[in-house]
Amino acid sequence: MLLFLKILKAGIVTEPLAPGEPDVIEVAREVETKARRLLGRAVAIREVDAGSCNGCEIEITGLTGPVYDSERFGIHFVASPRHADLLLVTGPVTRNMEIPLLKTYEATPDPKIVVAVGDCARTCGVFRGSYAVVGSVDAVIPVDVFVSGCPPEPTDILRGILTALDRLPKRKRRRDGT
Amino acid sequence: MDATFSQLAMLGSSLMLIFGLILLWRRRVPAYINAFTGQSVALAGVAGATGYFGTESELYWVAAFVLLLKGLVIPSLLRRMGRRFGSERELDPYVNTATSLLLAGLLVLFGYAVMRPLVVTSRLPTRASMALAMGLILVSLFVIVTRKKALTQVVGFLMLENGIALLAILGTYGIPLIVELGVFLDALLGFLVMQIFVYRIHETFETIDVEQLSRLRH
Amino acid sequence: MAPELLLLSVAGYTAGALAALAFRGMVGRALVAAGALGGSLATLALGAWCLATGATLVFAAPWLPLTGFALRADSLSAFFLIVVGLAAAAASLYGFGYSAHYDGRYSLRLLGAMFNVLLLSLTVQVLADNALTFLVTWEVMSLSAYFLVLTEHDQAGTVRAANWYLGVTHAGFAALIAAFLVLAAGDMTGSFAAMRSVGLTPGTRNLVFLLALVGFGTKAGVIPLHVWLPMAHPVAPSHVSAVLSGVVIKMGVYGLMRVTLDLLGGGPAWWGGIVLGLGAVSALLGVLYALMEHDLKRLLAYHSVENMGIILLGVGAGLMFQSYGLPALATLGFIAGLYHTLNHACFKGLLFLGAGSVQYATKTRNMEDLGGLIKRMPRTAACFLVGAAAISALPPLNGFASEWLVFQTLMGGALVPRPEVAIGMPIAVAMLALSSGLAVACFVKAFGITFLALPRSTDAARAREVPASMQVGMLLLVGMCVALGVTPFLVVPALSRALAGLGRIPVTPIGFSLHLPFSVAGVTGEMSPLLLAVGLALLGVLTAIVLRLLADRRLRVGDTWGCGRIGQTPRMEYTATAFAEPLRRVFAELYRPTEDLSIDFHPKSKYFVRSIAYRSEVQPWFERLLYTPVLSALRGAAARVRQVQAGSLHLYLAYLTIALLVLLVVARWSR
Amino acid sequence: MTADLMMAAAQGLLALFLAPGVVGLVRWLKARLQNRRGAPPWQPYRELRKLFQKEVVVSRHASWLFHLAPFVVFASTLAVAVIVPVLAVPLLVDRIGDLLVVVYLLLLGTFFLALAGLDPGSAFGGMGASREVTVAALAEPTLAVAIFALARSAGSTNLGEIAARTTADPLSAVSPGHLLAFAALFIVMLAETGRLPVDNPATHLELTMIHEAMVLEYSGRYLALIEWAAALKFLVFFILLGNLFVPWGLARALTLEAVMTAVGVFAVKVVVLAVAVAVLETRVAKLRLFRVPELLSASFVLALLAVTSSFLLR
Repeated sequence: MLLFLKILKAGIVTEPLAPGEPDVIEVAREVETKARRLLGRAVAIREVDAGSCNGCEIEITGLTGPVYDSERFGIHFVASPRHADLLLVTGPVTRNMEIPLLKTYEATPDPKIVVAVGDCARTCGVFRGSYAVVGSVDAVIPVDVFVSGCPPEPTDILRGILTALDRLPKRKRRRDGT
Repeated sequence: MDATFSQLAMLGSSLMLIFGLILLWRRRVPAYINAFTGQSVALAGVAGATGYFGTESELYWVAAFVLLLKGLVIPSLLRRMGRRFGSERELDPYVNTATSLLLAGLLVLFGYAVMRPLVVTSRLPTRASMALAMGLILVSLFVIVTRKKALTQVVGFLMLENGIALLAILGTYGIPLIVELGVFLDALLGFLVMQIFVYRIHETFETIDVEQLSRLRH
Repeated sequence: MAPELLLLSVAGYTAGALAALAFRGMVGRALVAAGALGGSLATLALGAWCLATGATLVFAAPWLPLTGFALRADSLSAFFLIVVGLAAAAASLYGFGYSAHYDGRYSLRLLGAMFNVLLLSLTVQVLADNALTFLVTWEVMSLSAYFLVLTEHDQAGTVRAANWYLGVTHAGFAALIAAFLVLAAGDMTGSFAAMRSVGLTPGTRNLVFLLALVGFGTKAGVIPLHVWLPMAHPVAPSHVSAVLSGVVIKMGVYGLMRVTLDLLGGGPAWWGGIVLGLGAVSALLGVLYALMEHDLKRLLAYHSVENMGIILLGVGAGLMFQSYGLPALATLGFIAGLYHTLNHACFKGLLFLGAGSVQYATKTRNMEDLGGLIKRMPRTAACFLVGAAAISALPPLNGFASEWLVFQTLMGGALVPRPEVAIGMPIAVAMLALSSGLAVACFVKAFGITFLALPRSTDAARAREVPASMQVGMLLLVGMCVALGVTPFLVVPALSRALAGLGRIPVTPIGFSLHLPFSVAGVTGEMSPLLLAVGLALLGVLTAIVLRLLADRRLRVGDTWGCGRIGQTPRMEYTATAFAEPLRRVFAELYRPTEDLSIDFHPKSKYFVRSIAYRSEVQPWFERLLYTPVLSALRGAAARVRQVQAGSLHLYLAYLTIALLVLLVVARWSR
Repeated sequence: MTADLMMAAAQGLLALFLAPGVVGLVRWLKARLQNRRGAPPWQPYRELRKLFQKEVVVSRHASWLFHLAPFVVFASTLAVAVIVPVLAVPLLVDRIGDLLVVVYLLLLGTFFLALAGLDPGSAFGGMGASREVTVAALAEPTLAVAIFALARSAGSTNLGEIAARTTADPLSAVSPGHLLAFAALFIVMLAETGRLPVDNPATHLELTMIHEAMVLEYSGRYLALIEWAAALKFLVFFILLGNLFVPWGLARALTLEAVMTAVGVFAVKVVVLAVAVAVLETRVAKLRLFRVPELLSASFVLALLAVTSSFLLR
């Protein structure tokens, strides 16, 4: 009982679309329309941690929380790349994660998009030159969009997803990955 | 009229039985206490209904008394005890949960078989529910036998008492109020004695696991 | 026509048996199979003929020693002839191909001859019309089965299994002799007709029933008399296993129905209650032990115990309702039992043949070494899949039709105005439901681990599809599984006739018409497996068509998803043991598993493991609690008896003389 | 006759196309209870549409069974949806199958899905299959005894018959036997359709999965079929709970008015049950796998008590 009283008192904490930061709203709106057009407004994301420091993961987790609530745009995270439309890759690609990343990419059915999140994913960040690091994400799999930031805010990640969705129809033929 | 009463009595008794089964399913003391409270409220309801349909005005008093004593006083005392030993869960009973539940189901069936002759010969509209009351008594006994923590056993005892009261109300439409009162006071007294014992057990063994009592033999 | 058919079938089996002794190699196998096939088809035709026309075949040979030989085919015999004929036909076809790999290793002569003798004895068994015929054929059946079990005599465990089988069977046989002696009540002809009319006291009738229950129960593998079954059936050649599990154990059901229904004409309610209770316990425990097996054929053997339980649930409920004066419900119970008997013969026969094909192709029965066979032996896999779905009682196959009838019978039991019955019925229903649910789990395991994913050994990887004759044998039974499943409206009236033809019990003819109303007083429930099957097929095809039209058609082949790990090996797959692990935990109180885990760590760090050995066994506490005391008592007695054995010839002769004198004294002055 | 069959087809289609919406509704309600805005209830339709437009990736170790299973699962669940009384009783299709047929048809789907889980040889699939069949097997006795209780009071196992008899005797709907059977069936529903506290439908952690682990290998249109069938199974249980235990509002005759009423009442029942599931899922945590048998044995005891009390009230 107490639990439900508390739920009632808290109300909906998701940031509404109308007021609030103009940035978020704009991005969110765009995601909404783009996603609707391209994937029937249902985007399944598989997150791959290719060797990140987990800073980006914390921000990504924020996406699913009550405040950003990515689910309202039809964006949700799934347990298997077989179910996914979009790969969200974080961190520099370490040697141990190179093949798993590639395999994840292969396991994802077409049409698929890759969004690399965080500075490390593009430049390897402080890990550059380490013996354990293969390189940036695009050295292993084709990346559609990079999201910069260390770590990027959930808003930026949303924007990245949006941009990637934007690119989808232009890429007719894809490298099969095999 | 009788049909409705019969249904209501069945409903109340079934509810009480289910509250009894919660003791076997849950592992935390607050859940036990809530179950007991719910059961007592249901008992009060049955008593009230019997008073209304059987036109026994004394039963209203019984209902009120049950509500007050078992629905309020004893649960609050129990909660106070529970707060003190609340962290002790019923983790490792002698018979595991799934088996306990199945056995309890069989006990209820057994209660049904035992009460069958009475149910057949009786003309009371409450006759069907008496089998459930018997089932509740058997289940409560089962709880007392198989559970290790003193608090669980206390709640089991109280439920046993509820079962007996239910049987008395259904079977006789309430024994005279004064006897009923005596029984309640007895129960309260018994409860207080047990409470003291539980505190003593806890002081001596730092636990309320009654299995420890076997150490007293040495 | 009937006598000719009987003659034909006897001739077929005899020819097959003689051919086995006379010819070797390919020709021998072909002739054995031809003889057995001809005989079993004639058996099948005889059964169908008798059941269809209601004709009663009587054949007697009183000139034979003692009481003479007497055969009589009534409707119940006719039904069991059909069961024998069906399973035997498939098994003999299959046996032609299967026994090829025995050539040169084991005695094909013995195998072929004994197989035909077994089929002959089965055919005669259900026709027996006096005690002597019945008992002699019973013994021939048991002994030929014993020799067949011994075929692979050099394999570990075979001899032990055969000995267990022989011991338990003979204990049962002793009970049967006693039962018939009591039943005959001094009538030395031992004819069944005389037994039907003799009026026994209730106490004697109870004694006969209990003796018959023990005797037939050992044959049927009812728990706790089942111990020999999961040992003996797996070690026999697979087509023989199919006959043993499909037909031979059914003789227990036949005998029980013959004695209690026909000869005794029904009994008090507790007879039915005991049979029902044994059935429920056998059904549940049978499947529970099956779950823990990873020897494919042993798993199937335990399922035979389960299915005998289901059959007995039907028969027991029938007996019980009959004594409560509910003939319609009783008929339904018997029909359910008989239906399941027929169905079990088909799907269990099929499954044993399938398991045999697996063994033929991979040389192993251990599921932990199998896997991936669906790609290497697609037809065997498809056949086994049908059998697995049928035994799991999945609609619209035959297992479902008969289990549905058993369920309906038991639910009808709520009508009986006795509290113990009213309490017992829901529990029986629950046990049946649990066992059928567990059967699904068990056959997902059996099929999934054996046929799917990657092969777990090189033998499994090298497997090839089996020869055509074996496939035909399996296909025959696949066809029967489907046909029996969708046509209860034909089968149920036929079974109703089989019971009514007995003429000993009040039987209400029960119809099960295509367009559905199926009702007995108190039980109403309707279903139409045929429409269901058509509907399912239609919906499936429709879905496929719609999908083809509207959905994306791209398909790409990739690796199995395993979180991106490199490569996929069979060691990553779920094993049979792992698959059953959750259920083993749930029923730990029953299994009391012993576990033994030893890990060999790397000497430098315990984070690196060199090898892990895990061993877990389920305690067979039946054997320990029930059989060990009996056996040790027997041994003790034997030791005591040995004291009389001194090795002196004179002493033995003295024993003989004393025995003779005592007998003469008894014979002279006993009256 | 024709109207009858058309009605059957119509209610089957209604169930089929309503099912994803019901799952979406529960998700939306849960989102609201988590103080989120959430995806609208029609979100599952979008997901299905997207999945139908995607490519299928199949493991190289999978066999024909992997391709067959989605169709078997879908067809068997759809067959159940045709049999159960959604809007009107009694219909002719009622006689194709009774409650036992419903239970075993659902089991047919489980059987094939579990096999498909084992087919690609992934450990996750094996784990999911093993757990799914365990839960399904343990739920079986409860289902059977609950059916026994229903059949006992209605005198039939046929769905239309049960609904019709309960309507005729309104008092029996509040009888303890009825309520207990309802509770038992509700728990079984949670177990069979993979809801909390038995299985978390939104989990991403393979080790805690039951249903989800079996279908990890599926993608594209196959996944769409399986997800749709799962949603339909969920709705089928809603229909059983709503229309067998509270059969009021079902159309007794095929008039427009009666059918429209039935649609309205049916919608109310579905919403009420969806709210109940959503609230329950917010309130309880997932049980450890080995406490699930305890939950199921509790539901079995409830069903057993239901039968007992139906004997008592005779």
